[in-house]
Amino acid sequence: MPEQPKVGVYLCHCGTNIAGVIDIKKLLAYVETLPNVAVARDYTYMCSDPGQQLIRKDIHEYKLNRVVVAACSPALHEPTFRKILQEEGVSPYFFEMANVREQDSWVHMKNPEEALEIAKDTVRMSVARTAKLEQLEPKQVKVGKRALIIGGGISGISASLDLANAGFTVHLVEKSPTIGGRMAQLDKTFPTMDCSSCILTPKMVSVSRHPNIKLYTYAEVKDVQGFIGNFKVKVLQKPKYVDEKKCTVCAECVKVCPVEVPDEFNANLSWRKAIYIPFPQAVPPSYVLDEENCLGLTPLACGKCKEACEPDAMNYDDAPKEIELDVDTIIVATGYDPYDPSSDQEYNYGFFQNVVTSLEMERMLNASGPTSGKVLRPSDLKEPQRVVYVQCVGSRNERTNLYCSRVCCMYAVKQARQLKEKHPEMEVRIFYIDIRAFGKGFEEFYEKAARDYGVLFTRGRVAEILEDPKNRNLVVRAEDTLLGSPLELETDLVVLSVGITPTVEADEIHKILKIPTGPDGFFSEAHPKLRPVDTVIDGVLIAGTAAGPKDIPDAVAQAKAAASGAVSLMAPGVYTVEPYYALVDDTICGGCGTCVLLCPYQAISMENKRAKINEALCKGCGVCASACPAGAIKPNHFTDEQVISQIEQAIAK
Amino acid sequence: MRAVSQPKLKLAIGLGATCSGCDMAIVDLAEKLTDVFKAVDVVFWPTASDQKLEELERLPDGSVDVCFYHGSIANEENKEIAELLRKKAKTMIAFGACACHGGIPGLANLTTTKELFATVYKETPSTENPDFKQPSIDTTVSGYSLHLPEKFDTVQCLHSCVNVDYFLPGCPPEVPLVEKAIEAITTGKLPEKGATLAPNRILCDECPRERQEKKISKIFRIHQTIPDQEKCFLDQGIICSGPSTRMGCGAKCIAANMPCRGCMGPTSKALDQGAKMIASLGSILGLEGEESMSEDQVKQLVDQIKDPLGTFYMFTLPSSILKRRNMTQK
Amino acid sequence: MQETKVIKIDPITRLEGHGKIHILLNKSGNVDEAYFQVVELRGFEKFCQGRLVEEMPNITTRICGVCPWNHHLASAKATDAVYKVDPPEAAKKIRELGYCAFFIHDHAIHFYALGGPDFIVGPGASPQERNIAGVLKKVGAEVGSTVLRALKYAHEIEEMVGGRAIHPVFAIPGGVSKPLSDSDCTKIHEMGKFLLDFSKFTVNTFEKTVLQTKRNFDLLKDDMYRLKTFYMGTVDAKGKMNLYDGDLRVIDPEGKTFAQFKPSDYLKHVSEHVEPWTYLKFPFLKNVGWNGLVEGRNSGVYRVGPLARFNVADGISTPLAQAAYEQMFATLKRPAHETLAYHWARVIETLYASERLLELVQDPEVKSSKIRTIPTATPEEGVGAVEAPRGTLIHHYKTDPDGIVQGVNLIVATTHNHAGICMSVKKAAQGLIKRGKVDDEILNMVEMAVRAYDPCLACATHTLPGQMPLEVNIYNSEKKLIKRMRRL
Amino acid sequence: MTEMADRFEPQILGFLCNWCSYAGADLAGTSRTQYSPNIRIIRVMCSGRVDPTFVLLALKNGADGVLIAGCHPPSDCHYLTGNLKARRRYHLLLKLLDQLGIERQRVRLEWISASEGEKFARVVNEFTEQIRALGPNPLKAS
Repeated sequence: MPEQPKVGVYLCHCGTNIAGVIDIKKLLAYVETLPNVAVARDYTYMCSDPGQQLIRKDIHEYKLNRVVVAACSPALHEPTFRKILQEEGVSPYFFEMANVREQDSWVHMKNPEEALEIAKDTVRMSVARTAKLEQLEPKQVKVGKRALIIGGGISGISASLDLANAGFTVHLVEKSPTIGGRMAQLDKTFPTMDCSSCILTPKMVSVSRHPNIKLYTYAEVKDVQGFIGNFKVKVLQKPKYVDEKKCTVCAECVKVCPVEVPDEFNANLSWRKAIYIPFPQAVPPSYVLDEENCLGLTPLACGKCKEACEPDAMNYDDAPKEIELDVDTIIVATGYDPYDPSSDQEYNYGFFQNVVTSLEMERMLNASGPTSGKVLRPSDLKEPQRVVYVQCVGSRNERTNLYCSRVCCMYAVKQARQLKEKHPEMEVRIFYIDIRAFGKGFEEFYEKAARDYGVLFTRGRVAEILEDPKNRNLVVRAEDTLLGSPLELETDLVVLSVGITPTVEADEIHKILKIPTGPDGFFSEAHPKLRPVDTVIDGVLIAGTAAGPKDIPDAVAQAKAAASGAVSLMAPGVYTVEPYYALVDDTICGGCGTCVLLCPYQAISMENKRAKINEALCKGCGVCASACPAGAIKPNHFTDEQVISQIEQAIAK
Repeated sequence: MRAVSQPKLKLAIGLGATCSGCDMAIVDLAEKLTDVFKAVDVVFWPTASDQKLEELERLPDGSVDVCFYHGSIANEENKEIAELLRKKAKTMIAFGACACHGGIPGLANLTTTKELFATVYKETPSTENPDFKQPSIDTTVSGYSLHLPEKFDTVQCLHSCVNVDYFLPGCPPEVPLVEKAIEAITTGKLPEKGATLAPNRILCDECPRERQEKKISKIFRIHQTIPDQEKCFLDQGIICSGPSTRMGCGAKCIAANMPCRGCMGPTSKALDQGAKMIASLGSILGLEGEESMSEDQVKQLVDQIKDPLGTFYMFTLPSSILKRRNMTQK
Repeated sequence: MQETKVIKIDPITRLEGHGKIHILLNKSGNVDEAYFQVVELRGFEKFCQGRLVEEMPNITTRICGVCPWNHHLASAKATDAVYKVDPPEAAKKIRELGYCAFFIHDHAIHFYALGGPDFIVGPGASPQERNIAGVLKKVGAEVGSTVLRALKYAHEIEEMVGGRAIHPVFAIPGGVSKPLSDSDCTKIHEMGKFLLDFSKFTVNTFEKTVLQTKRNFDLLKDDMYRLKTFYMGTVDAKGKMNLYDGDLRVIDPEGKTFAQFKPSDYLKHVSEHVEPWTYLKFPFLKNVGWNGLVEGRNSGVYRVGPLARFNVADGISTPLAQAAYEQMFATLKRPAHETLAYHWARVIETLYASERLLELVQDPEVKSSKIRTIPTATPEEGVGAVEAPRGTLIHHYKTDPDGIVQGVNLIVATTHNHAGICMSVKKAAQGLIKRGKVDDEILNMVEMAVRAYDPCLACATHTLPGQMPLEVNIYNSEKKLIKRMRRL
Repeated sequence: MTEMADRFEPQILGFLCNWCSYAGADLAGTSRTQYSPNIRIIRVMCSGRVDPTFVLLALKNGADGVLIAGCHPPSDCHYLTGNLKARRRYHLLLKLLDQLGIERQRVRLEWISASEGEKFARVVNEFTEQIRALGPNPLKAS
């Protein structure tokens, strides 16, 4: 039998935020009349120390066993007040927050009478609910020191190194044959202009050398089961047909390989062989034979590379490996894909040779790139005299993506500067909507580009690009929105500043790990402000561009945040799960099997004709409870009785 | 069995608006359980023997140990009798689906006496009633006034009319349940008041069919398919109320290869059997490929269920949350 | 005392269903008028609208828990017609097999528990005696156990075939849900043999207690229990009595065939009249017309049930029953108008049902697994009729193309007999109540006129039943109640 | 103000999922978007938690309208697919309401994300007017 509820109700003025609209005196007078209310008070700021003291004092003085605070949204201060109860020896789950700010005083500012009525109803509902609240015991699960990091780009690399250095075991899984990710493709990085690979390569090497890091390249996560402290991961590693240990990177195989295919690392501006190394600094430093393009993996078909290989590193019998890993936490750093502008007719990308993407330009600018650093226009391989940048391709546009990709402005400015450095006489013009230079040193960098380098900036969206069939020169039509006049100018080369989009693989991971994505397809954080690297799945964190567009420093910062997040989960050795899981009443359940497949986390199983819920897997959504035709399932803290108690009080009689 | 020395237990069997199937069930019981009946003394059972109402009225209040009341409360007379029996009986047991939940006749709560008269005394094709004569509460014939008890617009289950101590569900209640109940009564081993004298699990528990984890894409009506006798009806796309229905009936309909329609009513944890069926079917129907389903596809999907109310509330409309159809709607 | 009295018999006991009887006495204390009232109404016709038609066999059983089988089967036959399907022979035979067991059960209960006591124990015996207990005392306890055993067997067969004995579930559009296994049939066969013996015994008991007991036999033939009406019942292709299927035949009070038609044409022949003082309608022969509660050729009043079936049929297809049938009509002129002879025909039907059950269970076809025809046609409209223990039962449904019920019409046995019952009550009352003298025996003898029909008001009212308590109110000329006797 | 007095003010009960719609309602607050004061809010973890039983109870208790709000289908749901279950139940529930003689317009399902404070306000305003036009819940009397 639950003891008679003694409820303390606390009305927060929140300065004038609440009290400015709602007549607290009247509200207080009303609240005092509610059943089970032992004491009711009001205070300017309940969340402040003195405010909290009121509650602490009353808990003992009035032997309170339930507390209601009428203030802001529970999303903000529920944890704060729960802590108070816990410290004063009352179960924190006997707390209820009445949201009279976000959902009352702030939305009915011109209607104080109604606002007061709503406050009365809301508090009445909360008080009624507290009577039905139950003592809940948070669950503890053991957590070890093993992390899985998905994605070997700069985010994955940084997170791996931080965790490894802190003494945790890291399994780093990368889908391509080498780590390094998108950053490895970049020439220089804004605003510091330091060479991308110069800062990246050392980190890649230390990953490969680190005793605590187990690296799986050319590999993908296929399945994850279990929960924090007990994830079972299946990784599938594709065959490279080259023994990494034996390969000396002598390149003899490449000489003899008869197959040539576009080199994706160079944005398809150059060719590579079927056997190749993505780029010289690749880690692991080894060739890989891609089977789609190889003539046949057997001496009969070709076998030239095998003959050519001195150290006998070739192994045509190599096969896919399925690797099983047990890990305690997971960091998702699957990165991004550059936006593909082929579908935007106005730019004629793919039709007009001299319309290129910023990534193609980046590769051209790179000394070890396809043009060894020369900027050439694809149609005639001549150096362009006039270059036009088109901003926000695939960003800030309802037809493509609404969000801002955050890096395009700066990399465009950076590339423009590089062009001017190489060819001061070149005319470089950037068509922009507005230049977003918010980062450290960005504004200066942009200023300098315009002032000292003479990069031209024209405000306006490019409406269409036409081509002169004879000389393949391009005509850019746009509106100068500053002058408000249409403008049309001829140019030799157009660079599309393409945005950042989630990778194709991200969708797989979304399904495997059951972490939600936002409308834009990037992974959603548990709380946009307070938990930016956590996901709703305990023990799964996100880092880098997988969580949304960002530049390198932000990606690294977030990676480090994720790493420390993972540390704080693993270091204590145990993890406390919110007791918001659902329970099956064994005396009711008849094992109809309705609930099992409804659970998004496979937390429900059938054990001798009864449903059984794995508390660690359950996230407490309550879908099974509402669906249970027997009424046998009870989701903690949102039980039928609790919700019904609110329903019954909701309508003022 | 109880000691012979004890005084026989005084049992009354009362009834309201009933099909008398419950009476028949008790007759069967008498056939099967003569020794159980030795322990009780049926002081009052109009269906089976002659008794004067006065005899019942004359009995001191609370002098009847137990009353099995079957049938629902559909008119003023039912109400009087129920109230009288409640006075006389120490323990009042709602016996059968009608008394417990309203039963199939409770579907009359979809209509009103007015509508019902129009159909029965006018619209039915064999009725010859040009000037729409209809039964009236008081009629004067050759100088004498004949009275008809007024039919209520809303059929009630027993506990919405008098205080009920125990519920014995089923249409009609199956022998083993009644036997247990009488056993409990005679040995004074009744649970706490308000309890239902049947297991609180759902039918699936005693259903012998093999089950899978539930997902349905197409609904079949019973006449449209020949169900596999070994497999769960729902797994075959045939609506079965078993998952929302209390066990204890012995799953006889299932054994006859017919799905459950819920005559035992819901468990103690389910407030509204129909709502629960909607929640569960709504969840498992179209589960596969739900992500790629358009609003219209969802509508088509649920449109396969033609009569949710009649199917999911076949026996429990009067005890459901809304109890009846709202007639004020224009 | 020369006061005008109203005697209200309310309610009548040992009946299924709910009704009242009012007897109005004139100044001289003789019966002036008598009214038989059915006081409840459930309105299945209304609330079945909107239901899935294939659920009707399950829904309509709840019209009556005493005779759920006839509703279940009439309904199933109606849904067959709605879906335009012809169930496989096996299915029809399985349906009829279960139906026979039900008939034995229902008739036996009536004879031993409800109707029989009047003869066996005697109409004058005290109410406490006038019940099954009293009957068993008279005929002997060992008979009692035989009766209970017979009821138990019948019940078991019903359950084997129908899934449940009370409110069976097996009949669906196009057939039945479950086939019969060899072992089922063996068991049924064994029990069937016992039931046949039991039926023979019952017929003998009837002969001993009624026919060979002068007082009872005189009563049976007494004019106050006679009613000259039309009769309706089902006959097979050979004109023999059939309980599950066939044509409806109507004979006139002289015994000449007045009409014979398919149940689906019932609307051409039967209409229902409404009176404001009862919830129950009065069916009558459309082609004769409603001329009030009067006997004879010019009154559309007709009767159904065991006696009616015997009167309309050219005979019975099973030997023992046929013999008993011939013996009955050797004793009573055909058509027999003696209302109490309903009891006689009833016990003979028990014999027929047992014989027919044995025929069916030995028919290899009942073991066939081909028991379903899946409907393919668009559902529209259909009529299904069977002979219920108490007489002809008609279910008539209309649906939309989805098979959702749009209209329902039900005419059940006791409704067909409604006029007959009213008239029988009046006639008996007139014969029994003289100069205002009313006692329990007299009242019970009035009830006997009603009980002969074994009226099932549960059915009749489709309509909330409950049995008929009996209330006798005697009013003085100012209509003041001066005496009340009431049974519940 | 005075002629407002006799205007019918619908009482609406809203079941909002914790992650999208409740947060959306909070956002309406933080951005000070004003809307009709006719809704009372119950927070549930997921729109898939909303048992049709709750809706019937709300109507029985006199709510003139019931709003169920969750994350946008198909994939915004914090629990991946709870919103899809809610949607199927909702459409089935509407069929039941028809049979129970309750105007289906009294129960409304909406998808409101954490960033759609404006939409939440708009939905509450629309719904309030819709119910106002419909009149009071007929079950209120009983």
